[in-house]
Amino acid sequence: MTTYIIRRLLIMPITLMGVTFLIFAMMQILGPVERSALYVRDVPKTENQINAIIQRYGLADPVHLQYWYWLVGRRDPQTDEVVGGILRGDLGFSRTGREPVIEMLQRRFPATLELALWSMIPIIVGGIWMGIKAALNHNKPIDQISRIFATLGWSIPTFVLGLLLLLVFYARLGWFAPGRLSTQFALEVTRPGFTQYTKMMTVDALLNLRIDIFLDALNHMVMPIITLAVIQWALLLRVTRSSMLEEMRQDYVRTARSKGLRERTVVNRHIRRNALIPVVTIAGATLAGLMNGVVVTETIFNYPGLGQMAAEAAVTLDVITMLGFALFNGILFIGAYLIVDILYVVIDPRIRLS
Amino acid sequence: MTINTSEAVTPAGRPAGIPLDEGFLRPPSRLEKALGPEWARLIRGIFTNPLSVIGLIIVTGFIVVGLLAPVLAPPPKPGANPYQIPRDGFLPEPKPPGTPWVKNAPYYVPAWYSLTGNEEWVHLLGTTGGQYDIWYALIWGTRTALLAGTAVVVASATIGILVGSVAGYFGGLVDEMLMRILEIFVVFPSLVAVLVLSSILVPIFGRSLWPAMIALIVFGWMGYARLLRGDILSNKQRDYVMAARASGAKDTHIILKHVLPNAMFPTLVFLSLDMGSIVLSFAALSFLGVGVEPGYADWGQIVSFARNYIVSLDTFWYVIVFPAIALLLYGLGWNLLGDAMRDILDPKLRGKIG
Amino acid sequence: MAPLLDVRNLVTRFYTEDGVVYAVNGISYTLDEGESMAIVGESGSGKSVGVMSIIGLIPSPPGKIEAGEVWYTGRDLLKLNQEELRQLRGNEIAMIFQDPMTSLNPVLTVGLQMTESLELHLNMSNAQAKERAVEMLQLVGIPNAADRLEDYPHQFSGGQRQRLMIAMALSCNPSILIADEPTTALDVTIQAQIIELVQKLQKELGMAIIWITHDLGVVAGMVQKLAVMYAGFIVEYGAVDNLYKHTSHPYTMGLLNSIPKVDAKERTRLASIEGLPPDLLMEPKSCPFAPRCTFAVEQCWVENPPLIQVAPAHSAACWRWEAVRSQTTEVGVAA
Amino acid sequence: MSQENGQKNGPKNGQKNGKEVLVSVNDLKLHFPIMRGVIRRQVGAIKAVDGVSFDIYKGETLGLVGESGCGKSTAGRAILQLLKPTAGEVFFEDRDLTKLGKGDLRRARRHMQMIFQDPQASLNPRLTVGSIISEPLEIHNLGDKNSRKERVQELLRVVGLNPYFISRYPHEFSGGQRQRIGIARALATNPSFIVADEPISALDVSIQAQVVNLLDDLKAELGLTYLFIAHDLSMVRYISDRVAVMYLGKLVELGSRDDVYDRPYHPYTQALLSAIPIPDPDKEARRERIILKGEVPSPANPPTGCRFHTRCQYATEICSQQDPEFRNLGTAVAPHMVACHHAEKFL
Repeated sequence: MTTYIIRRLLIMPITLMGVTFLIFAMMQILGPVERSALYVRDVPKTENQINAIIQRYGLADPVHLQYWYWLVGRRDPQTDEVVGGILRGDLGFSRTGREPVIEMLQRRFPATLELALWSMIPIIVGGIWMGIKAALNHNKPIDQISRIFATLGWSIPTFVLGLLLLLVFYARLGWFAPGRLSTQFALEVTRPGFTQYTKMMTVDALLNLRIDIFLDALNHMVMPIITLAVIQWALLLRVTRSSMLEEMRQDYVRTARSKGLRERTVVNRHIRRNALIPVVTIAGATLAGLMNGVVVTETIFNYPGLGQMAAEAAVTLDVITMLGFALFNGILFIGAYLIVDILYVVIDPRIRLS
Repeated sequence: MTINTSEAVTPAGRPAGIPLDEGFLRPPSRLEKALGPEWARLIRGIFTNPLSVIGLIIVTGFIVVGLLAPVLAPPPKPGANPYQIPRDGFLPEPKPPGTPWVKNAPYYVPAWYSLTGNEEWVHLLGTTGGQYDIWYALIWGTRTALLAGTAVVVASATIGILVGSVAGYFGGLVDEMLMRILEIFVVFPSLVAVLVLSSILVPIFGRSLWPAMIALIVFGWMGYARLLRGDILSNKQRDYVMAARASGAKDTHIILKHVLPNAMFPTLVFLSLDMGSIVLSFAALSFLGVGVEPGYADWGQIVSFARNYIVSLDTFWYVIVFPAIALLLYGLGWNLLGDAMRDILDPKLRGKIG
Repeated sequence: MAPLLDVRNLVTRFYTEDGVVYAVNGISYTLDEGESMAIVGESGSGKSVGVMSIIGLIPSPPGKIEAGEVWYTGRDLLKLNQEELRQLRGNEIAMIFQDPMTSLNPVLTVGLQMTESLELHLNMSNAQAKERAVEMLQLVGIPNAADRLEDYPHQFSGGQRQRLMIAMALSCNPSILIADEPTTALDVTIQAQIIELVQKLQKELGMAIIWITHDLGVVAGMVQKLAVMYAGFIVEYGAVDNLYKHTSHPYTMGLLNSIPKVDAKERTRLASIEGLPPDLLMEPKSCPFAPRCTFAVEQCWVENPPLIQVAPAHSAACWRWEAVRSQTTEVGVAA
Repeated sequence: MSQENGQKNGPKNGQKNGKEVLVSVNDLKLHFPIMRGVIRRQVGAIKAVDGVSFDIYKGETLGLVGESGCGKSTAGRAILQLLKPTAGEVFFEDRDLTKLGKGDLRRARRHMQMIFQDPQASLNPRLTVGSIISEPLEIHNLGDKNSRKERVQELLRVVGLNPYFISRYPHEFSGGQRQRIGIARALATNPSFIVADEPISALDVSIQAQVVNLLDDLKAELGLTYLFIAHDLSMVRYISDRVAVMYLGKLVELGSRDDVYDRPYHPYTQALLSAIPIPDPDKEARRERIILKGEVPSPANPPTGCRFHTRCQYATEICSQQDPEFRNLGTAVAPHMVACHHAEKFL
């Protein structure tokens, strides 16, 4: 197992490098003139300005040099200052956010993380619970209902679901609202009396002992959470169910029954435990699915996270923000997949001990 | 050369003339004779399972609608670009279903139209803001979905099958390298990657179907490659491949006759599921605003109009509900079909792909 | 004295999409305390289903026990509810299975799998159960037993896994052990080890054994009684000596003849049973073996023979048992 | 090479002991590399076949027996070059198969065929019985479409199946019938040598005899030569002319059927024979079983010296130190080879 983990850890930098290649390659689709616009606050107007930027950042140099500059930065021979370089944290300037991309990512990530974390509750609890129930009642009504839910949930586009929720719960019933906080609290949380420890509103509200803000933040998140969760919930339900059905057929279940174990013990100790091991493998896919959903969901519900930023940047063709977002995702998911892979190896004794 | 294996014993009382080892072989059905056992099983399965019949009806329905688009929604002038949705004025406010059509109505009233109870063209499903006719957009959007979806699926399947076959067949270093490259592509959540790439491609191709299509292909082949590679690897180990080699078969013969045909059905399942999900991603991109120019007949774009009326969605429900039904049905149709095929072909595959 | 287990006219069917599978069609046998018997048959003969039905282990649906009585210590097992049957299983009637790899839970430690039935049936504390588990592991010949409780099944070899299964099954001192082809998946030399182990343990612990197998050879020396099954029927039933020496059913005879004699001096052609076993989806009306039988006469195609007593403690389901018996006794199948 | 067979240095095939040698295997080795560690370095090898030498005479059946994992199936595949041998020579007629080019080897395959253990897995479910059986004919461009069809029908008849089944698919048949289809495929190109890799172990007892009889009949009728690989010792005795016993990648005993079965010299052979179940309660009760200790050690790390010494009741010091020579204790005409330091004990 340790060699597997070491191998996996050694592959990680290779993949990481590949990701930077890929992003750099996407950037190269644009010509030097277009790329020159990516690095600075104001869109350069005159040819002189453009040429100055191309020179300063070496945008007309050979590709491998450009990659190197993009990676570690380039010393400007005239001013002798280092410019660019993603390793230095210089991901460029976001026109959408009117701030450096890296700062924008930092500022908006907590909101998205908060949304994703809350969504995990219905996904995991609902998906696994329904999957197990469905499998244990194979071909009975609850199984049929689960299957219908899984198929429908898997087929409905996120943005359609989001808009339908808005139609019903906001426009018609007025129960939940889009955005992140009501106006009355939006200001309050920026005032000195309220400390933003984590920048995650629900967590900060609790840490500041403000139940009213907590409930308000949660209220704003109900619709996005449902929108985000349904698809992944359906996926997890499907995987859990089939994994359970698979394990229920195994010989060792017959052995457990032949020992006279209570049905509850057979299910809990023998079937469920084994069935949930493969479920871990889709944790990565679930996270990726959440990130996909976040882009659309945040846009619909006007929720100020990374996804909304990406969608805005995409519409305004703010390429540098998009590339920054891509890089952020690349790094995030290399890490996430690594953890999932290692976790899988660790929880399965067949692999752990061989 | 004759060898009597039936010995001299003929049990008394049994009707004479039946060769001993005929056993209880059932005669094959006509379907089976014509198509072989797997296709026969697949087709019989699809037509006997109520869910897949529903899926089949939905998908066929969309194909019929796509084919009949010129009759269902004729363009305003003969010879006009049918993919341009006709506008009945420029008012920002949507109009409800049944509103009379004033400007740019289809140039003739087809025979079927009397079924709707109208003599002249009305906005059957209402208009969006900017007075784009929803009925027209959905009918021609079906064509867009089918054409763009098929093109993307065919292209990414071709790339994936090629990469997967090469990796699976050659194995070793080639396999290792291709898989490392593949891993780089799968690191990004699919919609995120597609969004980034298409926003970079828009300046080059302009607003059209191309940026989204290319991006969906570039980040859409990996599933096929993985599937095919795995299938080839497992098929290579099968005894019947060993048997063919023992008979002196060439590698090309083995691949073409034994390995690829057996990998075909899982690919088919994946293809069906992909047909649905590609169009949903495509619509999501349009919805976010990275896609075709305004007015192009495309489902996602119609839905994106709804974003302007979030507060009054209950009044303008038709802006979201009708496109939502189209999108949901389309995804559902392909998913039901794909799921049914998966269950028929290999019950063990349940929940493993897609 | 009443037998320990008395199975009467057991009928089990499976209601599948393809139709009704006539798996077990009215079988009867008895098992005395401490006795060992074997049920022999090919795949699909109903030998496993017949035994699984007794202790409520057939999957239902699609399986259904249609008729019969199974008397065990004054109770009809078929009338017990699942809970009562459950308390019996593993405690009084234990099982071991064919494939020790798949029959052990791969993600639970051997210790846990050993102790769970002890804690349940014998109300032992965890410490007591562990102690007993180590004892049992030593008994079946697992070296360093105490250190191995924390190991997982895949860390044991094939033969050791079957020993684990045996230890697990015998830990609650059952009065009946059902062994469902426990040696089929093992190599010849390991098979010999396991058979010896079971025989030794039977002597020490005194339980009765039902040995399910497809191999007439394996059980010849180790059981007292034999039931040969074909297509869901017991076609021949009786004490081992009698059955091997005065075989009275053509199927049993065919089986015996199709095994080459290890000690045969000259090479005679193997006598094989031509044809195939019947389709279990068809309701058996005539003798199920008639289509493959060299002795079959008109009657065999009309009427399915019941088990007919051919000698004390020996019966066969064949209209022409006398012909069969005379032939085997004369020629001497096994002599 | 301690297992070097003394008889094997001159001209490879041809007459030997008055019999014509069809296949000659010389110090055949097949090692599967074990890749471990971070960069998948080869850290060892599973010595599945580790220096095996024997001849197969024309028209005979050589039985190859051993427990699972002893390398008998691997040896069969290595002889047919379906797995690339690590070392050694395999002469078929007069050519060394291990040195043939790809094309020559493919052409040579016409004359040597294989029957597989699992008839379900060895028949492509997507092809009809007809195309399965005619595949070797197509590969070697034998005959035209019509004559191939006739040939397939003839082959079906030969293996006892109705030629009418030519357009059916494998899944419609029972296990025994499928094995007959596999046999028909192996016979299609009129081979002279067939490796039968446990052809009956997946079948029910009553069907096994059918298949064995068929193989036996075909041998007589078509003048075939078999390498019959099996773990069922009683069937091997029945079908074989000579028997080779394998343990952990090496041959431990090789001789005529009666020699090996009636006068086994190797303790492992003795143990194997004593474990054969006898369907006779009297004999079963009377005979003495040799119960071997422990299980077969891993072929990745075989014991030193004689590989059997860890389980052998006669083992002495020399056994753990020196690999015994594979020597002839029979006559020059009827060799009875054994690899045991103490074999004289059993003479």
